[in-house]
Amino acid sequence: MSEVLTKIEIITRPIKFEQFKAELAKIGVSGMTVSEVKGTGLQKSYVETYRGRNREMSLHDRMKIEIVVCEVPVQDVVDVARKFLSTGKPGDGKIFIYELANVVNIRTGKEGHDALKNDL
Amino acid sequence: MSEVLTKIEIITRPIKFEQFKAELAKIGVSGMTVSEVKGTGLQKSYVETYRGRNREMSLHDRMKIEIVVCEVPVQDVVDVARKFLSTGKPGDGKIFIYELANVVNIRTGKEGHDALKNDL
Amino acid sequence: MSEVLTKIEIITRPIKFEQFKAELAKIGVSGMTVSEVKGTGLQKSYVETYRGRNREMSLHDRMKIEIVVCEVPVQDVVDVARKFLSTGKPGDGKIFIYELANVVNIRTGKEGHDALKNDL
Amino acid sequence: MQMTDSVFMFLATMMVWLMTPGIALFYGGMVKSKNVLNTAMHSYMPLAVISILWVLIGYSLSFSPGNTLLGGLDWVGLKDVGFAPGPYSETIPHSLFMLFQMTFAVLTVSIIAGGIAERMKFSAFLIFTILWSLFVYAPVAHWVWGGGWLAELGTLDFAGGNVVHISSGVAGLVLAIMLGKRKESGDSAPHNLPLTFLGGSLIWFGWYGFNVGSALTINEVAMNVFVNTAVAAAAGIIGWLIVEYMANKKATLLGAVSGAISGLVAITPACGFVTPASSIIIGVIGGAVCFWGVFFLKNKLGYDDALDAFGLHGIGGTWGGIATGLFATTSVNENGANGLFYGDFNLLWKQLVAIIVTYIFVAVVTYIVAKVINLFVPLRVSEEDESMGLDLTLHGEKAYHESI
Amino acid sequence: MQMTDSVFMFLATMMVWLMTPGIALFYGGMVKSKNVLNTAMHSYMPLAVISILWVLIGYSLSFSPGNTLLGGLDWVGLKDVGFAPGPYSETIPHSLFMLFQMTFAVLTVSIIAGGIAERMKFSAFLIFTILWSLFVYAPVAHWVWGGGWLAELGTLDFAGGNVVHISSGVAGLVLAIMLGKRKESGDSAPHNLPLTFLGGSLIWFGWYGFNVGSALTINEVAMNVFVNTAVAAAAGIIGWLIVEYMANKKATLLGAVSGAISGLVAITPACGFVTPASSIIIGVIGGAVCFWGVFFLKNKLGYDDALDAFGLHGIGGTWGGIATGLFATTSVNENGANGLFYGDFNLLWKQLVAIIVTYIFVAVVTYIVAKVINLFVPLRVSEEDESMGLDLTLHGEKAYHESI
Amino acid sequence: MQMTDSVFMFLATMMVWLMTPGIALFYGGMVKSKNVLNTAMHSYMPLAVISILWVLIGYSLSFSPGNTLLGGLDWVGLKDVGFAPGPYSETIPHSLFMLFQMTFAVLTVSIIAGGIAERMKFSAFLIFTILWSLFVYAPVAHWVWGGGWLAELGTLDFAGGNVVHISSGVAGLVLAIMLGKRKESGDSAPHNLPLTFLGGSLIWFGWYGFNVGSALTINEVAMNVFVNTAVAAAAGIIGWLIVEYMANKKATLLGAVSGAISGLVAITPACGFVTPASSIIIGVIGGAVCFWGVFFLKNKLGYDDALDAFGLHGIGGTWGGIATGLFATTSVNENGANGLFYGDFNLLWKQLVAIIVTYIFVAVVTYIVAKVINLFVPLRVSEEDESMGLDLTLHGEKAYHESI
Ligand SMILES: Nc1ncnc2c1ncn2[C@@H]1O[C@H](COP(=O)(O)OP(=O)(O)O)[C@@H](O)[C@H]1O
Ligand SMILES: Nc1ncnc2c1ncn2[C@@H]1O[C@H](COP(=O)(O)OP(=O)(O)O)[C@@H](O)[C@H]1O
Ligand SMILES: Nc1ncnc2c1ncn2[C@@H]1O[C@H](COP(=O)(O)OP(=O)(O)O)[C@@H](O)[C@H]1O
Repeated sequence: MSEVLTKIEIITRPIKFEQFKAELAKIGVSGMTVSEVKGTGLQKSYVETYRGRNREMSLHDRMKIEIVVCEVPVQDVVDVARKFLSTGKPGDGKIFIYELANVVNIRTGKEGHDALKNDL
Repeated sequence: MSEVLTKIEIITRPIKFEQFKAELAKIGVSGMTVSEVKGTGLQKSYVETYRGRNREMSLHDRMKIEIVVCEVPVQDVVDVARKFLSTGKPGDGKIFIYELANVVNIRTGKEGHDALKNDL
Repeated sequence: MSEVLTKIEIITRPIKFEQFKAELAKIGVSGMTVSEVKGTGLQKSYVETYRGRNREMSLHDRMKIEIVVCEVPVQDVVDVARKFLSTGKPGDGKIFIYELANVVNIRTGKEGHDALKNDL
Repeated sequence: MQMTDSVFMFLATMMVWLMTPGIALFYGGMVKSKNVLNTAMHSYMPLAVISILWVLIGYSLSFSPGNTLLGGLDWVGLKDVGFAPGPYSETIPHSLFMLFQMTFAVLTVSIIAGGIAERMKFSAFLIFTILWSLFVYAPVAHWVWGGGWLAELGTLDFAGGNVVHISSGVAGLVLAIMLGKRKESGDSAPHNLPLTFLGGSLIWFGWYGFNVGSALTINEVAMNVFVNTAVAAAAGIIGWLIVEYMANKKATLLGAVSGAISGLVAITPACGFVTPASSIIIGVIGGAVCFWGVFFLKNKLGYDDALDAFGLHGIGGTWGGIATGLFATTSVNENGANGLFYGDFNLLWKQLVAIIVTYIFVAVVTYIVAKVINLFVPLRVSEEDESMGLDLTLHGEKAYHESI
Repeated sequence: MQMTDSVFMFLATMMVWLMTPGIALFYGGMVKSKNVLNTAMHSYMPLAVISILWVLIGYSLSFSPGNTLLGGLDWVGLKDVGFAPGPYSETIPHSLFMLFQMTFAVLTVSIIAGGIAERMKFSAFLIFTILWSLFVYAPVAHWVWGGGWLAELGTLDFAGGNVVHISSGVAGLVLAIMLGKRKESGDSAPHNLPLTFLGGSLIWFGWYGFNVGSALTINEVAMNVFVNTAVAAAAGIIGWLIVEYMANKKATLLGAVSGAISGLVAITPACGFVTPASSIIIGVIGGAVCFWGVFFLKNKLGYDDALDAFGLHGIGGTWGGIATGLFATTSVNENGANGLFYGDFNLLWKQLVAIIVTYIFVAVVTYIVAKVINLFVPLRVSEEDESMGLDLTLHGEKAYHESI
Repeated sequence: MQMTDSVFMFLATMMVWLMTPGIALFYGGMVKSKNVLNTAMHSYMPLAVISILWVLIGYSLSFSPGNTLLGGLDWVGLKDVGFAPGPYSETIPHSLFMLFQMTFAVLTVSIIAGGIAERMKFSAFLIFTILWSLFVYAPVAHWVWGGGWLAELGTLDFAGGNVVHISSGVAGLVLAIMLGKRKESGDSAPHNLPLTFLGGSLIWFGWYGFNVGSALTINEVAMNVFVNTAVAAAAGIIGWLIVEYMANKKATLLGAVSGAISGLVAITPACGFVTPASSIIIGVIGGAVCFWGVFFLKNKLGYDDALDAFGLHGIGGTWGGIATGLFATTSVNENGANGLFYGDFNLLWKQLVAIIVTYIFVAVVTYIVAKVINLFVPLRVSEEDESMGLDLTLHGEKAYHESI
């Protein structure tokens, strides 16, 4: 099986997810997993103040979007993401790319490439 | 050291975790990490309505369970998960499998295979 | 390109993050992603009680810190983390280490090693 | 007519009014976060539908002279219910008395929602509340307060132990049994206890209006009621927490709030007829038996009274009715009677009759009403809706939204 | 002087007071979690600044005899506003009347915050509230209640449909248009509906003080107001939910709470002049038209009245003013007048004049005030602040903290 | 006896009652989410234990004639405390006065909880509240209100600056020092500010009952108190925010709420003796000095008064006591006295004596009581419990549950 499974992990600021999802659907991405995270990086830190006490905080709200692909070219996903997410300001985020060993579809039991196919 | 370290990442709907954990304990899995995520996939989207305005939402509540194993066979974990989690309906989720380069136990400093052993 | 990209994933109890971040900054780590997770492992479970009904719960609050490095030696990060996080009690947590295939900086479009450089 | 009493009853009415949103918050905090809006809605909608029903017909059926079983239709649509005092108090406007009673009618229905939480169809519950209010609440209220047979018999129910608490508690229990268990009943924990705490505090606050206001004037009896209510609630907390601590080695906040409500339920029928010292005893035992009901009885019998409508209101109300038969004394209120501990067995006997008849009547009619509704609208939601959560599936809303 | 009335008005004042924190919570729950504190602050600050302003000069401008357009300076700094009854009621202390009215002045400003949520600069809004209270609220209050030209004309506005609701609604709308849309307006959902529910419940609770208290004594009119307020709110819920269900096949909790407020807004000007039956109709229609305003009109015209200050208060208040012209009857209140349905077209005409003049006056002055402020402080926050959230950027706080 | 006053005092009592759950919510929102229930419990339990204690013996020790240092045992178990007016007011039932004072006794203890949050053992605090109420609250209340030596001396404390605020603030400080710092004290931020906002609003609401009700009748003094309370709270917000803005360039919501409470604490002893204009000044300074206490003094001295029981109540109460000595005027209340600014130095002197003696007495007895308890139950929880959170470890509950 020559297929390659790849996880694309996008860390960016909170966005209009439904629109982003629609863009990705166009290139064939159907499933993805999203979570709320905090991130620190280039974006400047901010100050919180409670009853006079100041705290400098460098954790910003971020969104992590995980997409596992097999057939869809990784570069396409990266391109769509960059187009949609890039604002040119610090905080736009990073895309991390990993290789997977395998995928299993819990419902069907299918593995690898087939596990990602959306058959009901 | 011929050991292989593997991360098994299960994405599924919110479940009775304590029961699932008990099942996994039987095959020797003791540690795991759980988080709340949202996911989009096959399960149909739903409509939210606020003061008359409708929004179609495709993100469902999901649970991500991460298990790193060394001695315990990956297939066993997959089997237990499928048995417990499969309902046959869209939304059952996926299992993603990765290879790790290393594990370090923060308390003991042990690495690799030994880091996962539960010695107090 | 001989560079190696590595993700270091630290799972530990909730900590004073800003101080930890400062420690890491000293060895050159600038970006990281943090999330709240729950974990089960060696730490003993606790009992919740609602209107007389008891439930044994084994999920503890944990923090997941993800750091992708290229130039910074992995071992340095592990050392700093162990020094800061180790208390000697169950629950200190684990460090998982993965290899990445690539990194893309959304703003600049740069890849790999360069994507992690903090140029504005 | 006395203006002072009108101001007092306006205040008391407002305080009882606040109990209904209080119940919605109290219950809302105890369910899963995917069901909080639905649960709140169940307790909130009576403010809309039962209020309108009350002015249209409910008040007349409950309070207008009729026969000993049910009121008549003389006051339908508030006919003759105006500023002039009515038969229930010479010192306040009739319309004010009607509004005070409206808040009771609304509240009673909203308590039931505790038994059916997280699995009943919203439309079915809505229809149920209307029919139940007509076929159960109106007659029972008439029996006790409208000059019906229980009043004639001489049972004592100062602020509504039978009418409000036993009736709603039993109705909640019957529905809970008919609906069956929630799929995740074993696994559920309150999603937001501060909300429950807040709701419980508003309920307690309002209860002072409920009990003291039931005197309809601020006289000696009313002041005694005030003291009794305060100490019984306090004692209820202590009673619950002691037993809880003995059972689980923990004193919980949910237990404290539940104990306060238990003590308040228990003192409700008795508050106008007993001494403060008796009130402390009634409260402590109230807290203890409600814990027993919620913890032991529910487990034993296996029904899923989700938020303990029966456990608190049914059991507490039953104990309160019995306690009135034990502790009542004419030294406190000459319109009352002497209970067993003051040498007279008669009252206890009447109290038991009132309780048993209320149980049977409420259970039977609640069952019939629910069965009839079930012919048209299924009472229970689908499995899928239940696991997705009722907020989203029945109301198209989510209680909480995070940034994503 | 009558002590009973003083107690009554003390109670009513406190009830209205509670509406302002209620608004803060009601609004706070509806915005994104990154803006909840800022939103609450907008509604809370009037308790500080407008209260002080009121005793210094606002009360005098609104209520002291002056001319038909504005009050005078006789009562500046509470001069002559003491324990002795003032001209507005012989039975309560003048200072108590002043405080009762203070809660109205504060509340009105805090309602405006709904239109501007999630994008206005805090400092700009603070300045705005002060100027608006002087240049808009004071004259309009004077016209209607202070013996001004609308009172002379014979328009009816029992508890403040024009003064409170239309004026705040229109001001919110004008500011909303001037500020422009929120960047994420299409995408926003209430971050915490239980908070909104709680706020809405406190608002409703307080509204009884608002309407009934406006009688200034607990007489026949007051009691009729009490009944009307209760049924109109209930009917408002039903009206909203019916239309919502027809449009979306869902009955929402936010809809129910919004419907109650719609019904309450609608009955506010009418409550002292109409029958309970009319109140039900006014409430049902109130709920329905406000849903229409919030859903259809807002979409159609494209302004971003974020939390529907205009949608509920402006539209509901307009309908209430018209409804007063239709349903008022002297059989209920001899100081009132007969509306169209009672054979007299005059009143409706006057009501329309009052509404239209209020709209124009409020819109124009609000616009000018905001434009002037904009010369010194930009009304709108920067894009970056908006996307980071106003809590953090303007106040240096976050509403919620988790363990990390 | 006058029924109007009874209704008024019933209302005032209920308003003060609500302050205690208000404190629980106010404090609960400010701690970490793992400690919210424990914190709320600390402020809630006095409603149970102190209420019972009060009717058993507390009221007698505080208010029955005794000597100048402590009341006697004449009214133990409410003996002779019935419907007939007591010595403190001829126009209301003695039992009503007792209940009004009960809410003060409960509230005072619940304020202390702010100093000890997030690290004290629940059982130890429970025992502490009982002993403290007997050994500290009862005597201090007796000195000031029960005809004790401070009353005889002629100090003025209208609604409880010394009795309630200084005593609870100092007790909180002493315990905070004895317990030591929280492990995460430097790192903590309010987990839920909307909860704190809500609690703060209920507290403010109730404070009107607290201050105005302390007149025991709705007369000229009461009305002046009403105005003063309203403007001082408003001014407190402004005072705090100005200083906060100068220090940090931000005006926070927590600051606004804290400022309101500061203003209210500051006006509490003075409200019945000063003019509205003085009240504004007292409020502004109150907000400013409390910010200074919370921000500067606490940092400087390094104690961990977790939620600023001393910072708000101790410092605000101290300023209020002094301010009474400065601004009091007999033109407002002939039973009062003239302060320094009205030409008489005497009062200020007496106020200082009262404050200093209260500080010393409260500090010493609090210390002894806590030390004695520590012999049997350790005051502080274990390190592990502290880091796991007290909700789970002491009460077996978690405030919030998500789906997993
Ligand atoms: N080296 C890293 N490892 C893990 N996460 C990172 C790393 N660098 C950045 N991130 C994540 O990406 C987010 C955006 O990065 P940031 O540097 O602020 O933006 P940009 O690089 O676009 O200017 C951060 O908040 C953090 O969550
Ligand atoms: N390609 C993917 N990449 C990342 N996550 C995915 C992917 N496909 C599915 N998921 C996750 O798995 C969850 C379940 O997938 P879904 O397609 O709904 O179920 P099923 O495949 O069992 O019908 C999704 O909600 C999403 O969180
Ligand atoms: N095998 C594993 N797979 C995934 N996560 C793990 C694993 N073992 C431990 N963890 C995570 O690390 C946390 C700390 O582990 P624990 O065993 O309690 O501590 P320690 O090993 O330091 O005694 C756990 O709560 C869990 O989140």
